[in-house]
Amino acid sequence: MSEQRCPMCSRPNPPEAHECWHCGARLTPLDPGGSASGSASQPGSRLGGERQPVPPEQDWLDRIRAESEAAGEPEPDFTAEPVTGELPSWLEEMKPEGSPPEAGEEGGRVSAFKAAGEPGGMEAADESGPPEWLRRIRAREEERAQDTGESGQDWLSGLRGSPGAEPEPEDVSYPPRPGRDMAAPRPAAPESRDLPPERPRERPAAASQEAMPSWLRQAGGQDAPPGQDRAAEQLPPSGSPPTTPPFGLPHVQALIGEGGAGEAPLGGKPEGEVDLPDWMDAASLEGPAEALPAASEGEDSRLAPATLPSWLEAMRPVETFRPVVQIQTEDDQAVESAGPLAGLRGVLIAEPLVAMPRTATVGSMQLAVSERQYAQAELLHRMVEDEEREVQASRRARPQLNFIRWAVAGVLLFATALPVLSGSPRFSLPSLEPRELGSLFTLIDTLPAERPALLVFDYEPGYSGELDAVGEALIEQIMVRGIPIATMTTRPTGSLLAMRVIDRLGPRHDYVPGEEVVHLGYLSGGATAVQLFSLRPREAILQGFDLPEDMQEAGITAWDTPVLRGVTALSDFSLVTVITAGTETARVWAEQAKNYMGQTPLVMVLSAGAEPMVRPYYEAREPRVNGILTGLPAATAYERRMGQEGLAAQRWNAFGTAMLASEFILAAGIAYGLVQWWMARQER
Amino acid sequence: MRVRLSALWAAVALAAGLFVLLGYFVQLKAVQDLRLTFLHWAVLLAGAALIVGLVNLVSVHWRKVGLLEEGWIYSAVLILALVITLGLGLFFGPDNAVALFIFSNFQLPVETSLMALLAVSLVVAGFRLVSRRRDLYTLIFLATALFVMVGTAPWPLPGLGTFEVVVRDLRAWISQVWAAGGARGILLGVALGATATGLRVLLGTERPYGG
Amino acid sequence: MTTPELIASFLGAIITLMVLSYLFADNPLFRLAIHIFIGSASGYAGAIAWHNVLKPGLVDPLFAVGLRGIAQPSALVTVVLPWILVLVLLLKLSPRTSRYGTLSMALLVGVGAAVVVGGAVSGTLVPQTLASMESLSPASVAPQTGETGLERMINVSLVLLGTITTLLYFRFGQRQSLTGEGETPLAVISGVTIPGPAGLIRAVGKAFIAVTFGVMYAGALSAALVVLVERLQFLRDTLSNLFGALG
Amino acid sequence: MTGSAWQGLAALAVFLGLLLLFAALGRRSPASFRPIPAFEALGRAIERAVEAGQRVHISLGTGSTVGQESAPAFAGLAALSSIARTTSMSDRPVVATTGDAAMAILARDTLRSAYESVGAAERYEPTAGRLLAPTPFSYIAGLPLVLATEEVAVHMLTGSFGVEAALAADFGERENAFVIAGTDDVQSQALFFATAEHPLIGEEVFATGAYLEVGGLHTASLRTQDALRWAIIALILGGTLLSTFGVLR
Repeated sequence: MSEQRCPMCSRPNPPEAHECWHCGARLTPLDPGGSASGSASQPGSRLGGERQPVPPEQDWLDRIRAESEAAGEPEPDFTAEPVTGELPSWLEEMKPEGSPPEAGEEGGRVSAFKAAGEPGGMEAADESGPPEWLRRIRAREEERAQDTGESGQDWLSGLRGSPGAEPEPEDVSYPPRPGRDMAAPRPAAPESRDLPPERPRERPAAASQEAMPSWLRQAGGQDAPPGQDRAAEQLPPSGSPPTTPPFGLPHVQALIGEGGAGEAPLGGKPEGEVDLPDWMDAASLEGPAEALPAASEGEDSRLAPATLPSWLEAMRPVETFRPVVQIQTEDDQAVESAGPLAGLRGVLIAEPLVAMPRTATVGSMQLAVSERQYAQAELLHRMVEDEEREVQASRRARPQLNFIRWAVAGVLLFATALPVLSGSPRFSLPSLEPRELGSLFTLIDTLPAERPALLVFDYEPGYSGELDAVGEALIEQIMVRGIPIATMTTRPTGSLLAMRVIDRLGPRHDYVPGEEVVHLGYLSGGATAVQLFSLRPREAILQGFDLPEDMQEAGITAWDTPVLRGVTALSDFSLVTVITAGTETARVWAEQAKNYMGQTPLVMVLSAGAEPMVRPYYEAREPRVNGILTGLPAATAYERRMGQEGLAAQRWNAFGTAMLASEFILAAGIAYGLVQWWMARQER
Repeated sequence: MRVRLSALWAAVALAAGLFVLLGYFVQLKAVQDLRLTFLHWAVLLAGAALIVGLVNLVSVHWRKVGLLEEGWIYSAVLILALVITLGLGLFFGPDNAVALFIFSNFQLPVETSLMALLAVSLVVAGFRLVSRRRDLYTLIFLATALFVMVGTAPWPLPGLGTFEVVVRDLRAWISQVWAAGGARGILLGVALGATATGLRVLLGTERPYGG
Repeated sequence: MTTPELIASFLGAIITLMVLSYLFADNPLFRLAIHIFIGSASGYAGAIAWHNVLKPGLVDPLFAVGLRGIAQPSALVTVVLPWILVLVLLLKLSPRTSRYGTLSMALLVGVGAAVVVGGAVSGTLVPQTLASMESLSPASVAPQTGETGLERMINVSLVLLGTITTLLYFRFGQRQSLTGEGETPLAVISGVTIPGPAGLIRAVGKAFIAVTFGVMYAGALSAALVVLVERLQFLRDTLSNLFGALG
Repeated sequence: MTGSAWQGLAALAVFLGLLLLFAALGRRSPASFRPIPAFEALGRAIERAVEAGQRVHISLGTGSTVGQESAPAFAGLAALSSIARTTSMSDRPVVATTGDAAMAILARDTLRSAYESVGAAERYEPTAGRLLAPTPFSYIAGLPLVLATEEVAVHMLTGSFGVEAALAADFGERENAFVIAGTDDVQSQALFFATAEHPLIGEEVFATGAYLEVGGLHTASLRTQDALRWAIIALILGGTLLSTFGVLR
């Protein structure tokens, strides 16, 4: 190891550094006990020099791991893993990539933690008081608590607030910041503080089981056959451990795929990587990870058994993955030879490494350190997150929500219906009109009356309640000027909407279908078709819609009517008006069709929410939209200019009360949320 | 054999896509003609796909009716409405009076009523938002929304002329300048994502058509 | 109001109430209305597809060239190939023959993807990038609104800032310098993390997004409220017409 | 060719070049991406749904396949493929619905090849990819029925929607489903931001494939997008300067 990376900022540091040069974060964990004592002190010698002796300040788990690897690995190729030791090594071992030896190891260790209740488990240790390693953990915890003066939870909140955490004032209901942006974790010990000591001991184990689907759980859990010694040389590998194929989740064929794990149907991955989506893969880590805290929780309660609870066993999805936990008689169980449990019988072991086919480590070696760090940090994150997941699972029924819905609906309906039914309250029409309204009015007023205007009804019928009201005054102005009108649409029901509007307004201004107004109809093909239409209008739409019967009988198409006779291109229209609620539609017309319009102005009649997307086209130095009419207030102003009271004015009062009610409800919601937050804070 | 076929389909997609794509930038007549042809075919195929879709839709509901599954009566109503509208539309054209009647008195009321439901849903969502997602951005979101609404809605208290003017100007400033900046950034980002997605499909690394 | 009109609007009112009943809970009336709606919308879409797409694009050309004309080379593009493609697509009707219809779908997807790419590049990436290059000079004048001077400068700067920070907010990579994610916070003051410059840019970007969304939410809400008003007015009008006719 | 055509072609060429470059580089130096909480939550929600024997529902929106609005649906299809493979053992396989008929066919094809690729061809049901209704509002109206009758626990919206999309998300909330929603339209995104439990903002919807580890060019796509992001910013800043000093225009 030539350098170590800072867990906070990920920058390289000299190997001997204790604090990061760049951000000052602590690089090595605090170890109050100084050098570790006892059993796990000679890994280097046992390796025959293949691996450098573990420095005394390294983690105690690191030593255990070194030892176990030394024992289990016939040809330990530690140099092939340049990243080893850059992180707290217990996390190193929980590598998510599904590298089988490590997975096995991890499974073994976790089972050891979980399985105190089993015959030959950790009962002996329990009876004789806390084991040495547990005491060390506590000591370290206390040391840390004194150091920081914070509760155990705070190391996590520290992490959350660390790199890249956005300044969120409160993080209660958001999912916690994902682990990838967390700094690498501190030593294992503080985690135990996450769980209050009086918590039932079974909980973490059960939680970990619950937290993932059983097929995933299975994959993590099956690597823990009891009765196998950690040291591979002491027992032949032919015992109980299931043979594990060279990828992480061995039995889940469906996940890995028919053609083997490496063959991704939709693309390749680096060699040696399991082609299981990482998000599923990472999840498989949770079980072991969550089980860890149970180990250090305290001595007076029983550890959860390694077997699955029956209710969980009965659960889906498949029974074929049921773990085969074979418990050997005590005599058959080998004696632990190393580590803190040395001398005990039947200690649950790490997977005998020799039994595990190893994948070539080249691929994973080439993975940058970061990949691991993030995965490991994520592991930690998930351990914590599990607490919340249980809460989520029980959160399904939300009767309160229905009450909120009814209350809001009631208030809103009442507020809207009040002026509709009683005629009061009344609001004065807006005295101010939008800046762009005057120029739009002038634009329509100065259009050449001999060329037709094209009205594009590009909205769904659902919006007709709004857009009919907004667009009405403008269409009336066009009709007042006597400009012939052609309509079209790119939506199947648009023609019917056009028909409705024209049928309502046309007779007021003596517009005769076929003479002054004609419907081109539906243009299929969406945005693409708009381009085609812009390029060659006559070829894009062949027929008309709702032509007068005599014209249909005479075989006259819409293009042959007096309205459109002179039109061969978009620029032949005097005006193109797009009435739409969709920002995309508006953009298509502004960006694609405008190029073919020449001097013909393009006007947008918009639903209120679409304005910010279209306005840049209007305000650009070379405007692609020449007029905008949006929202009910602007429509009322337009009607006033026209000297009439139209749909917009009729809806103004009810719109006013509905808006006020909504504002009130939103403000109440903000206040309610903040009060909740404040109260939660106070409670904490 | 399947491998070859799937490569063939990918090649078809790529070839058709290439001409259509080039047509956006190259104004050569041959390219433009090919582009128009492919687009025309695609529109035809989309129309034919709708027929396939409708047949599937009917068959799904037909099966429900046949098996008297829960809610079969609704399925029967759906099929009936579909057949009537389709039949009328096919024989008398989409602009016949009955089609307009059905549209005006069934489709339009349902759609506008759904929009009315949307209004309630949006207000409920706004009410719950702070309790549900308590961060600075949610507060900014809601504060902006509230301010814009105040600036849009009728002014309840008369006689605050200057204040009203300030509020409405500020509203216009926020929605026309601040929002325009954010919207443009989002648009550019979406365009980047869409381009990448389209290119993946074109290159055949993603083949939603199977094969 | 004539009697048929009255009946029609009464039907509309009934179906409106059926849909609005969903406000209280999902119920059979709502489901009935929805099924009628889906049925009629689907039927109408099918009729439109026939009259506006398939008939003029497929059937009419075939009749125009006649069966003999099919053999001509010019009919290959206008008649033969479209027919083949559509017939191949119709194989998708049955699950058994479905996999043989891939040719048409591949073509459709190819064209769709090309439209996506072409539209995004030529419709958004290039024009929006160009449109962002506004002059910051106070002397420039906005063509439509006429704003100039400091006002113009501030507005252009704000749009520029919003565009760039928003764009940066979406950055996916996280290990390089200016992302905010892998960055050390500037300080942590009483529990509040002050992000470094990259984190700050992301925060500003997200704030711009929140403002944009807020404006659009308000717009959509006010649009929906107008529609709600329209529905209630429709109900009122129908009722009063009905009572008028009865009384 | 016009100036803008050249600009477009150049942008396209750069995009394609970078995409292929990153695809080649990707094997040697894998990228790591910022976490998106919504995707992390999605993974867990899917696990839970599988465990509870409930369904994952993917809505591919109402955009036409032959149009720009098909982009998010294509991203949704990639997600569909991935999720179908990972949940192929579930009692209730994933269901995809859409408001575009051609997209429904694509959903079926995607599901079939996904199941075949994991050796679970028998899990494929033709009705798992379906057209609910052919217009935006009728599609939205059909959603509550699917959500209620199919026991949907995860409601994922990745497609093109109009404003009515907010209803689609809200229907999911009413059914107490896990709702994750992303789309291309900015206004609909704003509404998702308010109504969906886990909104995907901006281009995050297009990153679905990369975050669900679909493989292929997805990762390279994100790196390309990042590279071009910088290029665009540089261009905008440069252009603004030139414009300010009167060099441009």
